[in-house]
Amino acid sequence: MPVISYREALRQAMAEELDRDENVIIMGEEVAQFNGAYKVTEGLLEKYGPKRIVDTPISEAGFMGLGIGASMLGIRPVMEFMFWSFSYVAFDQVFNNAASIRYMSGGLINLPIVIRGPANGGTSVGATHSHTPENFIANTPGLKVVCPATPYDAKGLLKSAIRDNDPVYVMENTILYNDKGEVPAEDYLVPLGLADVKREGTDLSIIAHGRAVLTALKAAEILQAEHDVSAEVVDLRSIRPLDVETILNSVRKTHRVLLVEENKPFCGVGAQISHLIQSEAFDELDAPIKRVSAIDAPAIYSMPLEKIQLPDPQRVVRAALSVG
Amino acid sequence: MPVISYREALRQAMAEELDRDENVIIMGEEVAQFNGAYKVTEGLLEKYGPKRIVDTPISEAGFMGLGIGASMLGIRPVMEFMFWSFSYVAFDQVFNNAASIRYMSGGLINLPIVIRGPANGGTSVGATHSHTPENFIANTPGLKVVCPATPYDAKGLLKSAIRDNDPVYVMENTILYNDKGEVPAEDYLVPLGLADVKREGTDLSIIAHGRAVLTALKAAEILQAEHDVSAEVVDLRSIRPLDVETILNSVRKTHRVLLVEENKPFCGVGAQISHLIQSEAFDELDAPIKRVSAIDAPAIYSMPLEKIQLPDPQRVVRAALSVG
Amino acid sequence: MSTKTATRAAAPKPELEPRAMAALAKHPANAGLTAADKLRLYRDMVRIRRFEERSVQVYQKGKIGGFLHLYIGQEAVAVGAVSLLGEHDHIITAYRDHGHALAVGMSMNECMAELAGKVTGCSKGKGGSMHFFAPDKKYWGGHGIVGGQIPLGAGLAYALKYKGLKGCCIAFMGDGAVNQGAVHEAYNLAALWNLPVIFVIENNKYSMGTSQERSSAGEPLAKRADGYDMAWDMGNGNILYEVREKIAAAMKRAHEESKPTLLEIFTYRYRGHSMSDPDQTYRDKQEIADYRENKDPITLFQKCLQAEGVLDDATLAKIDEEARAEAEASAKFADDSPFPQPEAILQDIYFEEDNRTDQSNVKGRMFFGDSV
Amino acid sequence: MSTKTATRAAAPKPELEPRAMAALAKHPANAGLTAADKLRLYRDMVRIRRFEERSVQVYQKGKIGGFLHLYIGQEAVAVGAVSLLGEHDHIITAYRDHGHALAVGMSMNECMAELAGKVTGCSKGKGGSMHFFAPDKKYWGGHGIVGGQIPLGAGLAYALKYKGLKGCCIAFMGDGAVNQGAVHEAYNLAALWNLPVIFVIENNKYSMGTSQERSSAGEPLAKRADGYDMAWDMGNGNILYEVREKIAAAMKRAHEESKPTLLEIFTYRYRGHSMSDPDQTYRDKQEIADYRENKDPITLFQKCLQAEGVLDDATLAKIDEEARAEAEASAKFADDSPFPQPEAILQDIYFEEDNRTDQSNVKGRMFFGDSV
Ligand SMILES: Cc1ncc(C[n+]2csc(CCOP(=O)(O)OP(=O)(O)O)c2C)c(N)n1
Ligand SMILES: Cc1ncc(C[n+]2csc(CCOP(=O)(O)OP(=O)(O)O)c2C)c(N)n1
Ligand SMILES: [Mg+2]
Ligand SMILES: [Mg+2]
Repeated sequence: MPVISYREALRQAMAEELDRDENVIIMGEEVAQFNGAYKVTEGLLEKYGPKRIVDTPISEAGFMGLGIGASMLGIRPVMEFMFWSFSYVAFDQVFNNAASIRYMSGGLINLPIVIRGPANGGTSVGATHSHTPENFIANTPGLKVVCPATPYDAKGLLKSAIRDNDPVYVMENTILYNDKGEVPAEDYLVPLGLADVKREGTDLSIIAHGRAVLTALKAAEILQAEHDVSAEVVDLRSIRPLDVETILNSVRKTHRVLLVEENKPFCGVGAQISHLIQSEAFDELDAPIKRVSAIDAPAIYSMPLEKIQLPDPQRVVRAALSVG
Repeated sequence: MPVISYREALRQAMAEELDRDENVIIMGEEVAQFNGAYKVTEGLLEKYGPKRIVDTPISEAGFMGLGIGASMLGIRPVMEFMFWSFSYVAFDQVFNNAASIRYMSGGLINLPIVIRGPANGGTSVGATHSHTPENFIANTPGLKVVCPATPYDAKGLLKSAIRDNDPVYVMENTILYNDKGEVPAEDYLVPLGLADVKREGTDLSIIAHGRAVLTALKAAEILQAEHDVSAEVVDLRSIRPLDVETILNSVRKTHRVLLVEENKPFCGVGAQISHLIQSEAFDELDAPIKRVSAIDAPAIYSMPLEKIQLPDPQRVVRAALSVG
Repeated sequence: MSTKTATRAAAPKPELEPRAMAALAKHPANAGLTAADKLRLYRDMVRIRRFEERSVQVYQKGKIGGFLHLYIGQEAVAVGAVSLLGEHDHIITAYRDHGHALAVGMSMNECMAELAGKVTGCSKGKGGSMHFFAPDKKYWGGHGIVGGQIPLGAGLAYALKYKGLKGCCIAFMGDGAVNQGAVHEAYNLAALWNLPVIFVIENNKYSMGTSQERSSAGEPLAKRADGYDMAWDMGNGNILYEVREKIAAAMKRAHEESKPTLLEIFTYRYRGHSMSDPDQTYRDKQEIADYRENKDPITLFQKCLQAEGVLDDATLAKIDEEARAEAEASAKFADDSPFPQPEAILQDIYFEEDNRTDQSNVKGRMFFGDSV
Repeated sequence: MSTKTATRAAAPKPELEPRAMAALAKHPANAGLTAADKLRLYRDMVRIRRFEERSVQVYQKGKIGGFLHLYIGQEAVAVGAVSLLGEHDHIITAYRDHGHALAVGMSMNECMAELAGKVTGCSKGKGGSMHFFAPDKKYWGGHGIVGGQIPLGAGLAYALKYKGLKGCCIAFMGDGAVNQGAVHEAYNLAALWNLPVIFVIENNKYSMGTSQERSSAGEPLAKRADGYDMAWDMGNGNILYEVREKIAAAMKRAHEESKPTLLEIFTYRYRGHSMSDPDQTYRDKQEIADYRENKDPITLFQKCLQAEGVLDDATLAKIDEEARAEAEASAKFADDSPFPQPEAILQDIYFEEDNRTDQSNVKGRMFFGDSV
């Protein structure tokens, strides 16, 4: 199987869907002529031209609303927020329009729009540039949200998102763009709402999403090698819909749970998973569920401090060992 | 003690703080000449004049940013969002500016701003007008958030919020504005971060905030009268800071927990409280923690349906009885 | 750098003098109207008026939830604009949306039922007064967040242009909406990308209790288009022929040049902002009376059609009666209709859930917490 | 309705002809400058240039995280504007903020240390390149979200006016920021409420890789002020005297009439948008060379001062040497400084936590999850 980067996997997903459906367009700041702030859309302008690969002014509310409006008439816009943090100026358009219009119209309208872009945790860009609002998105009925951790998942999920007929957030991660992995050459999809057991284990379930999955995998190796603990790593991949069965199956097997995410703790995704497990598999739990999240402060700029602020394998190992 | 409405309690809080500190100002849409969309600020313009009670254009991002900027120079603005739902157009100003500037300046700046307004659950105003983002606010280090359920708490918390030197959200509730209760005539404060056991009980802890507290209290009466269940009702009052001790003390007493909120379930406040209890009082729990929230859909318009969508005493009773 | 200049009205003149109906009738936008057309236009305005009046009673009986924003006084704007829509032309508006709904041909029944939260409502009782939709009639709502629909309108125009259709989108907003940032972002995008969109400010002088002077620096509001080299114009919204004249010119620009226009149409609402507005603090009773008595769009058009000899007393009475009867019937229809079933709460959220099959590419749990 | 008209420049003319320095020197805004003043202005520009150049090397050694947006080429704008600030005048800017920081008198040490994420940085290493602050010097940052600082700037002006102080706030933004809705909302608020604020667009022709033509309909960008009846003007940002002339006029309007101004100052950045911009796709090398060789603000001012007889070769060399030495020392200072302690992560979030006493009115838990 070809080995390509996460970035390239996303680009392939877009190119294949641009080929497949002429209503697919790519829109965002610097996605065309500049080839993308993180070069995810590199070469697409040259291949598909300015009608389909569209640079916008710095007007997130305006162009996101425009994309939502266009999607009501059957255009399938793949919108890029350069960073998730910039989605906050367009919050109203996403929450009050993309998430609500189908419902408020009694199902008359659907909005086949994809909203993608990277989280920037770990890139030393400070508090205004490091938000990871997947919990806000998943809180909101009407929206879907996936967080791929590997090139394979990135491509398969983005393609599913583009073919999906509802608004889907595809939340990528800057630090992963250069990561390499095997990606089939032939067409494939990763369904929304299907978790993936990225490592089998018997003593503890580490449940994570996005880049935290890779942190969890590294921690699992250390746990095995240095502490003889067999950790299973469940990659949620999709936050909403959520693969509750795979989560519960893992818990039924290991009876111990550690949740890892790069989000802030209060009402983060881990809080919801924690509640879900204890409410649906209470008797399966041999110890309290623990969580590892970003340290509860705005993202700090200073490089070594930011490394401490975000979950790292050692912190995950310590937390894993503390699970009763 | 005088019996006054929740609305009047809020108005008194503002008037007293306007009297106490000339840097306090009230700003928002229709707060002055129109006397407030829900008449919370009625009469303040007449008493304090247009310099201190300020009507704004429909520019939430602009005027919220303006308030934040003014607070850096020592003004203490009490900003009104007519509804929480309208805060979404100003989301960036609150999250990237109000929440982050102190941190990003290494503590050089502080922002003594209050942001208040009502949630509208239960008033048949549809999906765009019924958001309750207290979980988003509480997720965000740098912000504080309180949700008063009674006239006493409304006044005491709003006064504390105005005197606090950080950004504080005071999240009121439209349906409560006419509720009456005892409120001392003399100056008093309700500290941020102090929960209140609104009803003592021994069999089950019902933990709630905002209007859901009243729903919980009604449910507790039914539970006692019809099912001989003694429910304790803990009113969080403040979401961040959070009174963890009072929560855990109640759990240690009853060993059973039901969480009630009007928010959507996924990553709602209840999810966080649930995780907190199971992680800090795992062995105290005799049964899985249950939650009651809004049914997981955009707010429906239709009046009888919206009543079903939001937690009501009967649903709370059913859920309470289902706690193992 | 470019040296393009904006098409614009000669002189900004916010308080417009009424123009002679007779002359306007001969304007190309109106000259082709048959007597039947004119009666239909008249009837459409009367239908809106009667529907709104009837809804007040339903509201007062406590059968309508939340807000009720009436379109009374503004009828000529929606009816005039909508009457020009062709095959590929679309509209979108704010929460004061009943007039536009009826003008595009939605039935009073589905509208009144929606107000009453009934399953027979246009949005199955899920949207309410502020959120009417009829995509089949190219009516895209009905939006509650002030200004939030304006980027959507630009997007509808974008889609039309992308598909190579000769159509446009008319995006309506109130005078208070012009101070929302998203509106400006949409102005810039529309002008930059030459989108076939017509932004219409229905300037009824107030946003809730705030007069234009207290909310907006600079006037007319439409001249903000100059900053984007976008064409703009103003019109008297009490005169149906004039609304058509102005909209027709903007549509021509959209259809033939694929360019946007910002139109400010002066109008007035007689009632409070919504039914819950006591309407005491911010305007003169005299002002309202002046509009009602001297500038009412229905009365002005009625007189005009009488002068043209198109409308006789019997027809006038008949139109009015029919509209009243239709409104009355709609109130009964709404009353008789059932509320949605509780299960409806969890439907119409996701297309893929509503149409989920074994082949669907969506797995996992989509809803959390209690079901119904 | 009101008939006020905006103060505005005679003719919008985006590509400004260079004006004669000699004439500008005699303008009241500049006539009072002593030789020492002029040398200080010159030195301030050189200091910024040398600081930025030195920071590039620190960045290339991997010692600066995230982004580094250089101010090279734009020095006359910050230095010219800041040199006019009086006791109650404040400034705020975007993420390209090093120039303004040095101009208000922040030390190179605290700035370089901040870039390196050190505890000795102006924000203790918590803000980084985009988030410099010095409230004691009336410098309110350093803001990362495009356009987000503009309402804050209006708020600072609001506070000054509220307190009855004769001051103003200069709020800087880039040419790309003008398409953010919040900026327009701030324009309207400032004009509506007569706030003493000066909005300065530092138009360096590009927002990242997007030229003004591709992002903004209508030009000049400053004429958007007309829509709000707000005064506006344009100026050549390569000529320090002209920057001072334009800012002085706007400050006068702010101080004496409490009115806002929108100023568009034309400037240029020689380097990419940030250090990570390959700068290949969107502009000509020739264009950059032309600015560097013919329009450089430091060279132009140097020549002017030489012609004025204020600057001799020895002084010129000395200023440059001192700036280089200062920059060099700041790099060493940054290098030698420690990173913050891990505990710092949970400090400086809430004033009340940082200053919590037994008397504090805040109880309960403020932070969740792991501590450090
Ligand atoms: C973003 C936002 N802020 C505030 C409101 C509350 N609100 C609803 S209508 C309205 C006044 C709008 O006035 P205008 O745009 O002139 O429209 P009109 O009611 O006159 O038709 C306000 C403030 C809202 N719906 N959305
Ligand atoms: C709301 C928002 N969107 C996007 C960005 C990413 N971004 C940072 S700088 C920039 C370009 C800004 O250009 P301009 O305003 O001209 O300032 P300059 O860099 O030229 O000084 C962009 C798109 C951001 N920081 N904030
Ligand atoms: Mg209006
Ligand atoms: Mg620029």
